[in-house]
Amino acid sequence: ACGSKSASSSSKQVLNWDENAELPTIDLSKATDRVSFDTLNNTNEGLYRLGKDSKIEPGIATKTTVSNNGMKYTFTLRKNAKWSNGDKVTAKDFVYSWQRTVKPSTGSQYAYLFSGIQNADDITAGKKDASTLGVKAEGNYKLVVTLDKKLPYFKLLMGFPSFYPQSQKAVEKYGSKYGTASKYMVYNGPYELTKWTGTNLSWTLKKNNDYWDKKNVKLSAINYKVNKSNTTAYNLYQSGKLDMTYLNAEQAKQMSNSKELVTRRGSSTFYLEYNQTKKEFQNKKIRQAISLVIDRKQYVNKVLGDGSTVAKGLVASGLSKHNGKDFADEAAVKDATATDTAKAKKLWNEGLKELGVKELSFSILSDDTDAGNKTTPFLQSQIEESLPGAKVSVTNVPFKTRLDRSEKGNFDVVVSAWGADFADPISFLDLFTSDNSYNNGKWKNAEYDKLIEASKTTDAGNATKRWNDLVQAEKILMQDQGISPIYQQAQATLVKSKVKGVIYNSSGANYNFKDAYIK
Amino acid sequence: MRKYLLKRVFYMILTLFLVATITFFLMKLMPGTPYSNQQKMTAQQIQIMNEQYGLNKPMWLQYLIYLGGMLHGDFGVSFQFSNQPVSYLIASRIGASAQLGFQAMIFGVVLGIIIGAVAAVHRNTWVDTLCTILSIIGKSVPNFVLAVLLQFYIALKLGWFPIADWGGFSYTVLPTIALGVGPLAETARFIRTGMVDVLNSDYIELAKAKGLSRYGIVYHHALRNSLIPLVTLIGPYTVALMTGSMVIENIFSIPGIGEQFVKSILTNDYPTIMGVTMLFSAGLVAVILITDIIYGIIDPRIRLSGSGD
Amino acid sequence: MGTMAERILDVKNLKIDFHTYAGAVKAIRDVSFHLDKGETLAIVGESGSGKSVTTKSLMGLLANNAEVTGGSIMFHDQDILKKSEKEMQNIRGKDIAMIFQDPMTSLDPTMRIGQQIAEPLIKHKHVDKKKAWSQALELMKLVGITDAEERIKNYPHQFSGGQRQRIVIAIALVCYPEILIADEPTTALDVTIQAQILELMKELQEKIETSIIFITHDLGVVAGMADRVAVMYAGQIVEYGTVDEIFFNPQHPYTWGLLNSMPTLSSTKLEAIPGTPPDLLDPPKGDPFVARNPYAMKIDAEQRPPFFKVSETHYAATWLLHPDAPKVTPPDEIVRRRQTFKDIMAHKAI
Amino acid sequence: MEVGIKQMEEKIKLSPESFEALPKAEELDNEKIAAPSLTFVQDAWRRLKMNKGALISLFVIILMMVVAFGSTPFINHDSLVKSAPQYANLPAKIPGVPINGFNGKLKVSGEWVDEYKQNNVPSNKYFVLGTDYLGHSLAQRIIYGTKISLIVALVATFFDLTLGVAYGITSGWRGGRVDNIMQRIIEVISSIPSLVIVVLMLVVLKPGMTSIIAAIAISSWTTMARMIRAETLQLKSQEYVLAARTLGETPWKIAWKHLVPNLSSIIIIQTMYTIPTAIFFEAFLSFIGIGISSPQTSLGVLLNDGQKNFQFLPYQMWYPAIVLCILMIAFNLLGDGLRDAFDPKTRR
Amino acid sequence: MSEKRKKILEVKHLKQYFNVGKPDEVKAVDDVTFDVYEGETFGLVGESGSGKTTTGRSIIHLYEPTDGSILFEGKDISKLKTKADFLSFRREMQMIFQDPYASLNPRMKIKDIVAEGIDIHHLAKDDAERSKMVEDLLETVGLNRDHSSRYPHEFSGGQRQRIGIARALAVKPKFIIADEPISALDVSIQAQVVNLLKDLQREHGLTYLFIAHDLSMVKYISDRIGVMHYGKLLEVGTADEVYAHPLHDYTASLISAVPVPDPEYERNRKQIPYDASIEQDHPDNPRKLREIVPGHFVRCTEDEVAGYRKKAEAYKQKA
Ligand SMILES: Nc1ncnc2c1ncn2[C@@H]1O[C@H](COP(=O)(O)OP(=O)(O)OP(=O)(O)O)[C@@H](O)[C@H]1O
Ligand SMILES: Nc1ncnc2c1ncn2[C@@H]1O[C@H](COP(=O)(O)OP(=O)(O)OP(=O)(O)O)[C@@H](O)[C@H]1O
Ligand SMILES: [Mg+2]
Ligand SMILES: [Mg+2]
Repeated sequence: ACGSKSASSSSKQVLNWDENAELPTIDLSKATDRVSFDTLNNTNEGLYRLGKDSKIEPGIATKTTVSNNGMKYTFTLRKNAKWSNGDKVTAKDFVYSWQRTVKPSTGSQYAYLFSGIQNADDITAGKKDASTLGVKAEGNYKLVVTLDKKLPYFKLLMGFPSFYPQSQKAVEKYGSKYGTASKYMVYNGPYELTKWTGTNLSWTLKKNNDYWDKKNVKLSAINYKVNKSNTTAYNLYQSGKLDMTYLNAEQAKQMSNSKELVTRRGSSTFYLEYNQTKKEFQNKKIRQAISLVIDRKQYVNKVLGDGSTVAKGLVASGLSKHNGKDFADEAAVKDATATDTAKAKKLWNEGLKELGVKELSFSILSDDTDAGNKTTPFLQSQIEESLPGAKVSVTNVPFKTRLDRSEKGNFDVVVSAWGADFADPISFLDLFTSDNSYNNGKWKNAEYDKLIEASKTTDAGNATKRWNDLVQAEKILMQDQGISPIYQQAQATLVKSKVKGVIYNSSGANYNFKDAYIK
Repeated sequence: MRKYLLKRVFYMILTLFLVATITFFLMKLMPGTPYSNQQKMTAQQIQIMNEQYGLNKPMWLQYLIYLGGMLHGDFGVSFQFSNQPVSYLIASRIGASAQLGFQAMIFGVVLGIIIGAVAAVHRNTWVDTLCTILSIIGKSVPNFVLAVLLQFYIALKLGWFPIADWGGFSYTVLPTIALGVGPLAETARFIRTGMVDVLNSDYIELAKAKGLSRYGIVYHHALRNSLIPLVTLIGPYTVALMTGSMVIENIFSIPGIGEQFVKSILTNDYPTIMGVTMLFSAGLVAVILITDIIYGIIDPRIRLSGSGD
Repeated sequence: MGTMAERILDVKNLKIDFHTYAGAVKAIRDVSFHLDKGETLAIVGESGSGKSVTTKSLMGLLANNAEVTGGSIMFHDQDILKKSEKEMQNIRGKDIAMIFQDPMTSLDPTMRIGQQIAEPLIKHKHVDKKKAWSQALELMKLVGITDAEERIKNYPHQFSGGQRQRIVIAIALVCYPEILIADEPTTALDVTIQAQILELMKELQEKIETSIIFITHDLGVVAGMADRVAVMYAGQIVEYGTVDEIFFNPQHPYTWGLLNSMPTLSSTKLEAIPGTPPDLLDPPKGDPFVARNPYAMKIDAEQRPPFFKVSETHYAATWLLHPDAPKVTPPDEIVRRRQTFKDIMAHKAI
Repeated sequence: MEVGIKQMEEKIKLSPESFEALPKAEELDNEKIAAPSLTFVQDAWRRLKMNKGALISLFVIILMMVVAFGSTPFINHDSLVKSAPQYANLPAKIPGVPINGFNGKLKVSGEWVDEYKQNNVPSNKYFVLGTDYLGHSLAQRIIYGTKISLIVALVATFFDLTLGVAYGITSGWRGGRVDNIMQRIIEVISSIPSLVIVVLMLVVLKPGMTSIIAAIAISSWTTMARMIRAETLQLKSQEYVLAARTLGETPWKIAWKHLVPNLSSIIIIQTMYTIPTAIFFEAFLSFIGIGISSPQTSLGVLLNDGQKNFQFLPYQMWYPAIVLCILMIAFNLLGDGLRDAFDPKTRR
Repeated sequence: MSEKRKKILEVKHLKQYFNVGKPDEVKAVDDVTFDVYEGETFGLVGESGSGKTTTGRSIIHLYEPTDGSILFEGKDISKLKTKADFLSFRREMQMIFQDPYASLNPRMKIKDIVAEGIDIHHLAKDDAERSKMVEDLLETVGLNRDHSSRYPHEFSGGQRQRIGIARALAVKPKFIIADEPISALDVSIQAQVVNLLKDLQREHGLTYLFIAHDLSMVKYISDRIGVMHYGKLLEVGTADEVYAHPLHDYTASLISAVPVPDPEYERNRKQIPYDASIEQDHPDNPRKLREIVPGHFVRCTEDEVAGYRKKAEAYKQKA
């Protein structure tokens, strides 16, 4: 009897998790945000699961064969995978799901990830029918995928929720309600979503007893609670109501010595884009001067302090390795993200002279988020203090407004951020090809374009060559300061030490709770 | 009376129509689209989606469709929650806000009446001064500051109430206090002023001359007469509680409509902004109408003379 | 007076100050009067002379900034000034009741009038609500409200000014008080309504056998209502006597002035009292009327006149009555009135 | 009868000259007014002076205004832009004050730690109210924030005084149909939550000061207009207004000479309530994140920043909160005081 | 005799309704006809709400009459078109108000209140003349020169009423409507104001429309009296005639209600009740003012004239 208390508490495998935004949808064709993808990653399962360090672990697929040219994948599916309504998970569910996502009428904002799978681009552009997509079911348990071009990171993609199967029966049964509440969805992952009404601020992931690998799932439930105020979340954590809390920068700084501090390094890079349709920003010296003047170290340590690190370049550190070398280190360029005020001043003055002006005023656009609100004043102060004749105004607007203005070129300098969808440098480097829609600043470099193109075509089969192409490309971008990377974001969290086995990946869906447990 | 009511309802509808019109067209001026990843979508996709959202139609047609939908309680589909009708979003969130607002109103008004009455009865004494100081402080401390303090000291340090979340009654105590202190201070001041006036009036003098006790006078005569005008404050209180709930819900992680409204603003979720705006406006206009009617019912002077313009 | 009536109220040397920002307003300065059972005492005087303050002190209803600086108010054998608030509550409305000036504001707008009339009964006679209401109904009939059964449930705004004043009277009389104080009960009313109300009060006084202190500044009303009259000026009583004595044999120049400024049926010329009353913040040390008195003497400016006895019931505070004072001829109107007085006295003697 | 009345007639012996008629010259001036003449404003001021709370508030407000606006040459764009991240998040330090909380020490997990030492801040460098996350002096920021809050308040007041008063008078004076239409317009404006107006302003104008001010301008004056209208309706039938009409005065002159002066107490009192409301509203907007943008700051922005770290750096919320509260209390107390001083009901 | 005198004001079938067409329509003045001769005082009496004030205000054109016409010196005032005409009308006719506390703007100095008309009509060349005029006016009404820089609240009711009179006099009107100028005053002060009005009339040849509900005072000041009841004019005649020989029951009732400062008289006074229901109008036998004896009119039907004549006769017999 005396041991009952500790026994019950240790046997109570329930996790209380902090969340800072609502869950907008669990329709994986429509999901666009982190919370949705995180949830889907635990309630559903695709061909693979991504384990620690994005290592591929078995999911629905038990065996994978790749054709010699690397353009055709054949997956053998396990027979014991079931939907939560009792149906079996079959290859048809994958075919249905993928076709649904690429169909333009679905309006999936992540359909672009399918680019490279046969006909995917044409289908999303409305040129071909969804049924022509290069994915076929051969019987119930064999899935054949045909590619247009080699995708070296294809297996990683399979671990991303957009590529998970969907039950056609469920989609059709629920119609427009599909994915809008926990009861309007079927699950095939380690957990089932419950208590989510579609608009509420808390929900629970309950262990899925139909899951094929349920014996390895130790948690009985994960309770999510949305706390939009970090202060509140922290208070809840302090009082033991939460097992994890997101920290804002200040809190992170204060908790820097805590044993419970876990800094999740993300694969998001924040960088400045210059509007190169404007004369002053076509001037490389001006761009360089601005970049050189920013004391990034001070920024990440003193201003942010949440474990974010100075960006080495565009591609996030730790995203991708080749022969044991990190891409970010390989591609690093001297001075790309360094601080050198003297040099900056010199370049600035030269730049101004070339432009034939004495002063330069411009505005910096950013989000009105916490970080955004800290970034702009900092940049403003650094630039105005060190660059004579610089007049900086700052504009912080809601995220979507910022996106809109970025896309329309309605800015001088914008603080943009990009997070990798999958753990490959191309996820970043693709952005700055001349015709990429995310290239808001319209930076153009023919050589860069050529290298990226080569990595996708001629060198796609050769890992080393491809690697070198990409390293080369980033170096060009950095030397020209087409963009100025600032920092690589990290998310500081506090996690109770009793919580074990939580897997966090910086790219794709972040959290994987399959193996989590409480000690 | 019926004619008056009809007239008022007509004006109410007219007001809401104008509000809807103004907000609709101003919303359309706002930049941005419902899509957070538009750049990765193909033109085809966007076109199809715009069709689905009805965004490709000419503005006036969108407006008419919107008005038509509104009559059926259809405010369109949220941009933030995919496929979620705004009406559902509002319906699922309004409960908590309404409960919180109601409790805060009751808390503020009841306590405010007591404090105000005590101050008025003991006017120009230290009791009065104390009540006045309390109510001025209550009016002067922003509710979000108060909320943070309550959460930290009362909930976390003392552990008397839950820190946040929405569940049983105990969860509502701190947010109710934080939200209700404004109306409380306002009520206390209002009642005090009103009651001092009433206590100086002739009929109180007559009541004294009848030999009624101080309690009898306050309870039977002064209180009722100073309470009646309080009804007119319910409208402004409603506004205050609507605005206040936005931050209070945020701080106490309460699934309410105010919190959602802020989020909608920050995410350009126009249908939701429109929907909530209409809801707030309708609520406000309705509250004003109802208070006018209540005023007429509880004040015998207006009861019979009927309308008035 | 031959048969001494029972004396129920005796006010002696009452002095009341009000503390204001500008200093102490000496509103009542040494006022004495008495009231006998069943009689009507009228107090006249112009606005601000202290009529209301005097009566409020009888009820113990003085404002917060008031201070009684001297004197006593004997109600039977108890001093009202020494009573506690609780004790006063038991006297108010039961033994001494009051009617106020403005019928439009002296009823609670949100309470049914039945309840308002019943309140004193419930408080003082401890009767239950039903009984109180039925008594209230009777009183409403008594004060001449038609359809009383229906109207008892009405609210004040549904009544005309005259009706309201009747209701106020009903409230005052509901406990059959010994003393009824009527503070300008008709000033806000029309002449026709005023006549009705005065008639009603006279009737009721006979029925209920109450004593009335009637306050007004209208000498016409006094003439119709009073048995005895006290004339107040600037916080003092300057002359008092029976109604005939005051109207037909006035001694104080202020009383002369008052009577002279009223048009009578026959008057062709009005004599106004010039000027305005003195500031009670700093009352003159002599006769307060000195500045407006056409018969003023040096002594008036220096020393306050004592009361000079005119008859057993008639006293006046004016130096003109001092044996050494020169004889003055009062205004024509007064001379005419004195003539009438002689006739009346002669008549009475017969 | 005898009792209580001084019967002294027999006893008084007076010199004969006492009974001489009072000479005309000595006769007191009948119509003379003894009290010194006080104008309405003087009278109100006298009342206000007696109200200690209001007087102190007035002083506080003036002081705050002087400091806030007087700081302009010292605290401006340039000084606000400068950041010193090396001094970030230092607590208050006033040399020579050894009280915890003012000596550069901060309570970190239950112990007072000298943050200045920890961060190797030069010993001659100190911040009286500490610093924020960018190493800005909090004192400087609070002063600037106060200025912004006051500016917002003044603008709201301005619209109250112009638009609100003019609208209210017109509506009340014209009456009838004009009044009806004007009242409907007010109803519509006040039925749109002010937050929506701000959001719309953020779109039409640039985010920041201008749109906040525009939003407050649009929504703030309606209360004033309503009150002025109600009062005008009453004043309209006052006899002195009728007298002016019978003399042939034009409506404009009547409004200016008779209405406005008699509305002045309402105007002043309402203004005193508009000011805190506007300050509050600005703080609220900044708090939810759609207010003033940097390098400008306001009390709301500071509060919002401060509450995020309330557990660790409580001073970052306390100081702006205290200043805001003092400002609010001062305006409220002054408002109350002015109401008591000006309100005719409490006169006499 | 009266025919020879000049009519300064003719009120013809004046109707003044409020809230026309609404459920709460009030016929405040209903078909009222009377004339005022130059230099006389015409008294208007009646109980509260009988429409006296409304009549006065319609005459001075504060209201737009619902029906009927008002001729001032032969000109119909509702037909005044130009601004100048209107201004000159405003100079000729003035008003004194009932409430001495509400009729003076509390925020203006006495000199500005009195000078308001002077300013509007540009009667003073310069400031000095303006001050002089104001001071003269104040002296005319028995106040001190140095009162001009004070504020209304410093004055007593009687003084304020005199200031109101000074304001009206400033534009040198011919005709003054005095709307219960003494009702709110103390008895002892009433005489001051009444005497002042009388003096002014003598000195300046003014014509008064004197409104009151106290018949004794009206009788004292007026040459002729009109009695109003429920918006209708019931009886018109010379003051002595109406007071001594009231023909209409309502007038008799009104007179009987006035208290008289004479205890002897009061002891014997009986109030005569009046029942308004006999005044019901018949459409085919309308009531209107009819002359019973020369200069004495009563509102009655054709058939009732004889009865009233008899009554008048009876009075004469008694005398
Ligand atoms: N609460 C008070 N504070 C200061 N002075 C007061 C107060 N109450 C009365 N007074 C003063 O006392 C004096 C007498 O007032 P009181 O009300 O008795 O006059 P009154 O004779 O009843 O006059 P009225 O005929 O106007 O009613 C006045 O000068 C008045 O200003
Ligand atoms: N502006 C108005 N709107 C509506 N009704 C009005 C208006 N002015 C006056 N009345 C009504 O017209 C009737 C006559 O009012 P008026 O003021 O002329 O009476 P009065 O004889 O002057 O009464 P009093 O002796 O009380 O001054 C009353 O019933 C009054 O309520
Ligand atoms: Mg009195
Ligand atoms: Mg009138």
